[in-house]
Amino acid sequence: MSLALRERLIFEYSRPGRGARGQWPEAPARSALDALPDGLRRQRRPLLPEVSELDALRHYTRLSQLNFSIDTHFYPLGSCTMKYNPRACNAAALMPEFLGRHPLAPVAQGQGFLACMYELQEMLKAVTGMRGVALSPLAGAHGEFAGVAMIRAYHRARDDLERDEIIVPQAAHGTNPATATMCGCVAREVAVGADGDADLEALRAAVGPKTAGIMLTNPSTLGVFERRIEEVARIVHQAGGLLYYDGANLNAILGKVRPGDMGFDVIHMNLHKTFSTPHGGGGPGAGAVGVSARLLPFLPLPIVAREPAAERGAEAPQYRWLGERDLPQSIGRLTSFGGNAGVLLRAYVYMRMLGREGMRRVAEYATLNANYLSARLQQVGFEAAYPQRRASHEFIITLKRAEQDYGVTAMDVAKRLLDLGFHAPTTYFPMLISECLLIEPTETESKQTLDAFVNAMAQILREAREDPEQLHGAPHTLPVRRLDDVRAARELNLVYREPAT
Amino acid sequence: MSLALRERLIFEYSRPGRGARGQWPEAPARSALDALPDGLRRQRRPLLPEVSELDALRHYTRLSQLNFSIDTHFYPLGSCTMKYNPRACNAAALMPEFLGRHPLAPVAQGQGFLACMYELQEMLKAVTGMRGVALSPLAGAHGEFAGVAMIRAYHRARDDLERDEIIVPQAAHGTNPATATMCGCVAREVAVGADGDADLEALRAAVGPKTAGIMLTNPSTLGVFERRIEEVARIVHQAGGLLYYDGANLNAILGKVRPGDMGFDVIHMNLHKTFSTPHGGGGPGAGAVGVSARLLPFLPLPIVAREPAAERGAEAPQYRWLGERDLPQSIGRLTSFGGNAGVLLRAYVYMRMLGREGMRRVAEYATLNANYLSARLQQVGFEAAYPQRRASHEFIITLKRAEQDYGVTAMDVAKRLLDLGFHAPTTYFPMLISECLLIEPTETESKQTLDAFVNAMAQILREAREDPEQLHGAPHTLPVRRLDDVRAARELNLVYREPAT
Amino acid sequence: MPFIPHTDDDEREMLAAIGAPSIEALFDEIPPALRVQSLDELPTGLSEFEVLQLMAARARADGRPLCFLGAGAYEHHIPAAVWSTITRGEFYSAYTPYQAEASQGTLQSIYEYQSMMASLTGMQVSNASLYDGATAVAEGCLMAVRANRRSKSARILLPRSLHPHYRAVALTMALNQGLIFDTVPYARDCGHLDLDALTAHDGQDFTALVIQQPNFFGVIEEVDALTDWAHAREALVIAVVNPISLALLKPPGEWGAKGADIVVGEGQPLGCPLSSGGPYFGFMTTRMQHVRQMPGRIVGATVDVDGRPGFSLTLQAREQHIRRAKATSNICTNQGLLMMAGTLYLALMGAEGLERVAAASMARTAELVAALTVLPGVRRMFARPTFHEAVLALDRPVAPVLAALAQRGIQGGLDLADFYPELGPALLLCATETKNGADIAAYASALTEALRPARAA
Amino acid sequence: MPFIPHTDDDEREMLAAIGAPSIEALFDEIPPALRVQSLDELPTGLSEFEVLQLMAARARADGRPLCFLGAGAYEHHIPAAVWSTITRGEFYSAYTPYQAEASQGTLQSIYEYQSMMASLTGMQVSNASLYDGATAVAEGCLMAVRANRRSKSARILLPRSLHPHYRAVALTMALNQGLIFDTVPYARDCGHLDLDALTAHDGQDFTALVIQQPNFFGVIEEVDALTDWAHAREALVIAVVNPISLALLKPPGEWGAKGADIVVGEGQPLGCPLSSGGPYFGFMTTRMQHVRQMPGRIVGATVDVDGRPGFSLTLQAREQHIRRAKATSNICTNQGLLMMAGTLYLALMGAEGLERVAAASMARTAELVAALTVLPGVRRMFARPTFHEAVLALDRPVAPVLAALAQRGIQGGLDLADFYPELGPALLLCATETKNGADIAAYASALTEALRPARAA
Ligand SMILES: Cc1ncc(COP(=O)(O)O)c(C=O)c1O
Ligand SMILES: Cc1ncc(COP(=O)(O)O)c(C=O)c1O
Repeated sequence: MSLALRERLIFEYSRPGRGARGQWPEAPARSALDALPDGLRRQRRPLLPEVSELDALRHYTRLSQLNFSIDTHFYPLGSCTMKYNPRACNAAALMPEFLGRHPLAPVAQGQGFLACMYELQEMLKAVTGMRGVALSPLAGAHGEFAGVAMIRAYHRARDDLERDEIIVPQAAHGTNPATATMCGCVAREVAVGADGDADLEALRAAVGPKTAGIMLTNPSTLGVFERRIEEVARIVHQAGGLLYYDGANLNAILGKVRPGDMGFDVIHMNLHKTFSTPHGGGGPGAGAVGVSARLLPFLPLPIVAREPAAERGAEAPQYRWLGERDLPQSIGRLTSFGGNAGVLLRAYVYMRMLGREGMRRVAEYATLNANYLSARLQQVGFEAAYPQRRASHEFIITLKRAEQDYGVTAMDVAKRLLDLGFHAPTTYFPMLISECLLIEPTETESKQTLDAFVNAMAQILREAREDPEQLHGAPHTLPVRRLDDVRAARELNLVYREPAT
Repeated sequence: MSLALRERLIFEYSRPGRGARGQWPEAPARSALDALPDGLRRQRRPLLPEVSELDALRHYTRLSQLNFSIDTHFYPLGSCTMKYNPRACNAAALMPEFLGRHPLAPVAQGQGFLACMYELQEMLKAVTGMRGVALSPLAGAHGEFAGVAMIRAYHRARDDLERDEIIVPQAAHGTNPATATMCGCVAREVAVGADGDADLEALRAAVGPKTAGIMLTNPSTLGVFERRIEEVARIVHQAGGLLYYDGANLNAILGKVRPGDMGFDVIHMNLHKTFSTPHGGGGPGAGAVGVSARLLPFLPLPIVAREPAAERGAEAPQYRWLGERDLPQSIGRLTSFGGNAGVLLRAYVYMRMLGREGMRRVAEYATLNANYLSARLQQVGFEAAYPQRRASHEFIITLKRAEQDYGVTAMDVAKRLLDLGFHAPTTYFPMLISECLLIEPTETESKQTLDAFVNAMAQILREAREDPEQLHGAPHTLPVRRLDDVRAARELNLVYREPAT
Repeated sequence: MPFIPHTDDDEREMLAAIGAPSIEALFDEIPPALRVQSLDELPTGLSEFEVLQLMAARARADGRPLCFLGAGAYEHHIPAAVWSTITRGEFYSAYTPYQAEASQGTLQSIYEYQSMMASLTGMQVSNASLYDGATAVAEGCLMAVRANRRSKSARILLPRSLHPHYRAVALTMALNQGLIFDTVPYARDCGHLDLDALTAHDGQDFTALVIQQPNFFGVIEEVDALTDWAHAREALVIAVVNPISLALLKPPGEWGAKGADIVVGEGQPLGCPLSSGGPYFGFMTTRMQHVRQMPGRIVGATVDVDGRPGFSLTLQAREQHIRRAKATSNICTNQGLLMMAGTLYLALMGAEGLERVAAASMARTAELVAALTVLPGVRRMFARPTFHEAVLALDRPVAPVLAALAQRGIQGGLDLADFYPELGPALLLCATETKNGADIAAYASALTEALRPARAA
Repeated sequence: MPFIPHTDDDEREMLAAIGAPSIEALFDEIPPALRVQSLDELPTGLSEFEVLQLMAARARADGRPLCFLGAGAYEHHIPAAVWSTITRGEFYSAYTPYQAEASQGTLQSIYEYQSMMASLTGMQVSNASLYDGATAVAEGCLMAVRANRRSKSARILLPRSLHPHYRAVALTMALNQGLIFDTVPYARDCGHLDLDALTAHDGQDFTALVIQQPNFFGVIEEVDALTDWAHAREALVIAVVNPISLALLKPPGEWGAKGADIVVGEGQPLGCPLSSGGPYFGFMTTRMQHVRQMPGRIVGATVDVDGRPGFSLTLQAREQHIRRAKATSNICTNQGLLMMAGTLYLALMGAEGLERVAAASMARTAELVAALTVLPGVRRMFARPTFHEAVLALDRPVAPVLAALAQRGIQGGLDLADFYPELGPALLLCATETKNGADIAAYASALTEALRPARAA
């Protein structure tokens, strides 16, 4: 599609009386609606598009082409683990029997599905070193909620009622403090040391009788491994708090080191990152949680249990959902049904394809790619935030100097990258590094792609010196140039309105 | 994807040792190949890409975005009936049981599939008014071959051995004369009258004892209905020839008038046009043939027969393939197996969705759209080739005047349309109209889309007057501008070669 | 290494550029004691072919029974164009549209979705989806507490006839923030929320009343009176609605004199397959005055530096990545792709198509109820009008009856014994437009069979 | 009107613009007597939901038996990425790439396909597909007659061990042009094409020799000697090959001293599902010197007016739309989308993956043959090495045995009785990489069962 042409709104294709009639069922006899009380009926039709099937399909196909995506672009978005989403996972999840299965269907008509869920729980336990896993949380932040709620339930069960502080490092992802609040806690930020590791003094000062727990990810969002993690665990545990592992960065350590072994009590996993389910332009995800022994009783509902064949005197094992009766201390239910089953199936397929051997290779090549990219970018003149450290699966470039010397910001670089055919890295996160780009190449990108990215970055640095306007004005070749966000927020235009006629 | 960036060749992503290993089976023991005679083994590996799954998928996804298609653009390609390809048809054809069925599977394990094929034959008979239908030809031209071969077989069976001339009107599609040659006949062109109808005098002069038959499409490729078709049929039949109907234009008359009723003896249908199976960037198609009673014995193999339940003393009717024993006079087999089954299934689903009521509406709205577009284009200053005639489902605009006045050709207009977001109409066909555009909007496009096309054409006419260079240089916004076809043919570069290292 | 493209040469060159002797060396900052020794609990890797064979066998084992279950997840026809479009890589494999210029496809789609949902619910603004119906109810309650400055109690009235899972999730998600939930009973004979039952709360400070329309039993509530009652007491109204039903039923924006304040619900009926419970999407709409209290992403229309129209995320100061501990919610990843499914579904159905789906579903359920209640021992539980679900009272425990139906390939509905023991043997069932006369007859005859042996015994 | 977007207003305005009173009036040039009176033979229209239910029921009826059939169509694993990519609308719903600037995606893909096929077959040029394997053989014969100016006879030597359907199609498609086909017998004991059998043609003027490798029986031919024999007699060699086998077998371009002249075959094994016989694609490659005699489309690399590289259809003067009656063939629409499937398949497999598929298929068939030939009454028919198909000789008629296997969910192979009655009871079977040890054991045990009753009787 020629980018010069704007794609209209679906409503602009609409004409009264038009419609994708092949999709509509027969209208039942009018009398079928007699039972509806008059006063409760809808009087005016909603403003929905009236378009042909072709117009709808063409419209959304054209819109799709305006997006960058993994399938079309290198997408080194730090903290987001934008790796290849294998098509096999999608094919399996879209099998008609899986799609057609009702969430409340009897377990007898779901042994195939439940077997996958049970095995997924077991595999996640194995890779995290935790003792129990629940699959129902619907995204990372939802898993965080489950985790912190379990921490609270744990303290409450011990009558330790004052503990309502959650410690989060400055560099933490926004969902961490927000989750603390959602759980009725106070988020308490602690400083990070100059080397990227925790500032143990600050931590010791922060913990105390009000400490419910600490939320960490390791490697941290600074892209480095917290070397004194065992010490951190000791400090927090000694103060009576629990350790929460934000699994967004699990890709970095898969099969290499396990949160359970580092001393964490609870973890959420972003299956839509580490286990490569697609991000769908914003979701869905799946934020399975894993726990150590002491939190087992508090896991959210439901969970899949396996009753071995022998126990039941049956031929095959039987899988079933555990509910309140099985887990009376559970924090309870977090979802309408059992979780994002379709996402879980995709993650299950992905893990089965990786298998034991593939698991650690994920971490190895994700780390190799990040360190290579970091080394090469430094060679061509960029400044790493932590040059003395190993990169994990991601690393930070800071444009402080470019900003000072040429007035070129991280945002300028990001937008210019779009012109050059690369999705931008994460910008301005973590907040404590100024003018930063958080870059996560993932293990599924080839050296050639990384080299092309380095070339683009080198070109941008040249442009920063020679033609900074080029950068301030970027992007130049996309469907739109930089958007007026201030106007968007000030003159709120959030829904289409029919033009007055 | 930014159009400024060229997509490399898949080979340029290749690196020795890379590969989509998840797709590969385990390598069997080396000894498994011991049976292969040494001298017959391959010594050097073929030059196939060695790429990751992501690189392959990304490459072809990016390439896809360089195409225009129905799903993204209005595509008024005359003679090609580029209408909406309903997704339901694809969904049905891709059901795993249909995909997995082997062509030589026993008919007992194919009653579902064969029932669809039988009913498709019957529906095609009903809409064409023919007495028998065979589904195996794989495209229109292949159906033409079957048709002319049947005509030859018919004459041969009557010992009428001299008849080896096939009459084709000047305006005929290239496949018509080419088919005549394929069948060992001589193609004899006859002139068309000034009003677009056949020149009956010329026809009378052309027919004779060597006439095997005539190939026509009605409405003709000039976009008008041959009004004296009954007279044409009489002339040819009286001369001992048979009438062949090129069904490429069946969309124009579906449910309105039937080739069988017009006096045709044989017809091929382009299911990939009239019955909306996708064109796939060049194919596949399906060129089912229908015949009148006298050609029934000669139909190509195989054909699906239905044995009613009663006859077999069974519960359900039984479907089976007819072969040589059933049809000893058949022209024989045209395909490896039974035809483009997946295409036939799509056409079947489409026809079932249209049903009796939908069939004639196809012709009605295809015709309405063509006449509307023709009228509007004439209003804005274009010249119709046959302004005094009703358009059928398509019509011809001639740019003779624009060429004379501004030096702007049909090709210029076509290329400029691409810039404006429309696929070009068919250009320079039929050959007897100079500087022509053959425009077929199809019934699935809305008035708003047609109006937008008229606006684009009006803009082009303005540009022709004011800025013809704009047109000669078009397209300006596509991945490439006009290509050097002379160089392509002179310095043949037909395959990738590894750069010398 | 199914998805890793590195060749031996690549690896060597990359290590050289880094200046590391081996990949292993890149992990040298990790304390050796912590390193994983073995992953033997994990199975070995499968090829794509092997895993797809395994999954096909598992899927086959679950079969495709005839499903008359509803209870919050509904089997509707999903146009083939919906999933073939949204699984296009550009939608499927994109991230959240933070880089607006590279995400206009997703952003414009969200804007269109917001427009459709706002109009469908009769409200002014919509977010870009929440996790699911249950969490949308919970977020609605939390939002009401923020939005209703007049109330100090953080007390929410939850009907007992609200989906039991939604009640449970509201408790899990809001108790830690100190919300108080009071349960409002339903009328035992008619299944609806009786105004009389609310009088117990007259004079009390409460923040919001939740109204599910139709309620969990499929019963249609007197939403006007309920809304006016709550508004008269300065409480907000949180409407929980089935989006398909809104083709026929008065939209929450028109409930009572002033309309509901917050509208939430389960988006699944709009183009999302049943899929064992997810992914679905929760929706939320509200009035403009409350927009800054709304959780979740919102897209706004704006212009670029050249004045060209475009779309971007807006009001991000409500969100965790900007406001952190002070955000309206911790939600980050939402259910974007399912929201896309809903958008395509609504675009293809339009108002008239949606009306037909709603009416046909209602008619089918009425036919089903009529066909089953002629059987002895089977009667309708509640006297009030229902939409496309109904509760039947049986003369014996429901579980064995459902088991007998399952034997015949029929999922006959939901046994309410666990959720509403006070009802006695009660069966919640549903027939959407996907069920035809033959399906209903099959159910009736299977139920006849299922009831017979017990009768004989 | 499922796919027609016209509203009543549209229709009225359009007719006004045309100046016609009604749509009916637009058909006023058609003689009234010819107008269709009724279409009652056609069923009434179905909604998408109804038609998909119908199709699902029909598909279910056909089931998914375990398939050991080959005989020209082979069940291989198809990576999920293949069809999800080629059914993207931009490939799926585009026309033939006549407008090069708007079709670079398809054109570049074809160029890549040509490159892969040329290399796989060891030739210099490839076209962009023909209809299927059988028509490719027929077109190959017609092309040979055009290309071999030394021969006047238009006589082609066709082995009897060539796929019987290919022989039949060659006859149908070439007889009208006066080609003569001589059948060459195979060696009864070994199933191969014996040089001795060819001596009958020594001294004769013939245009080309067709060699299928492996032949219909799966037997590997002595292609070097055969090729040299034909070339020594100034005839061309038309190779008919299974593309998967070329991962292991010498490519036709290297047969004998000079290599085959024209290579054709069935592309189905490369990413195309069995699908009851189509759509598949035929491939054809040749030497540069014959390119102008080749039928079908060809894409060339070139540059645009700005010097940017691009692709376009080339050598179109061979084709019907330019050359009409003098074209090399009447082919127009080909099997483009399937060629795309082949391209993606080859890109994902690469040389090593293809080698593995070939080797695993060969190994599996060997295992299957070994497992079956231990049964009494079952033996190998031919002594020569085979690729991934083999003929078994049974001690009783094959048809009832196959029927008994079908009862057990196994498609056991092809009964050769109709095609090669001279062989006696003969069964052609195949196991590709998609069959594992359990599948082979299942076949062996079913065959044991199937053979038992007759033995007892
Ligand atoms: C470090 C970190 N933690 C938590 C999250 C939240 O995960 P989700 O977006 O799935 O809610 C993210 C992802 O954005 C993340 O990067
Ligand atoms: C009038 C006409 N006849 C015949 C054909 C040949 O059909 P096919 O391309 O399916 O071989 C076409 C299509 O290109 C056509 O337009």
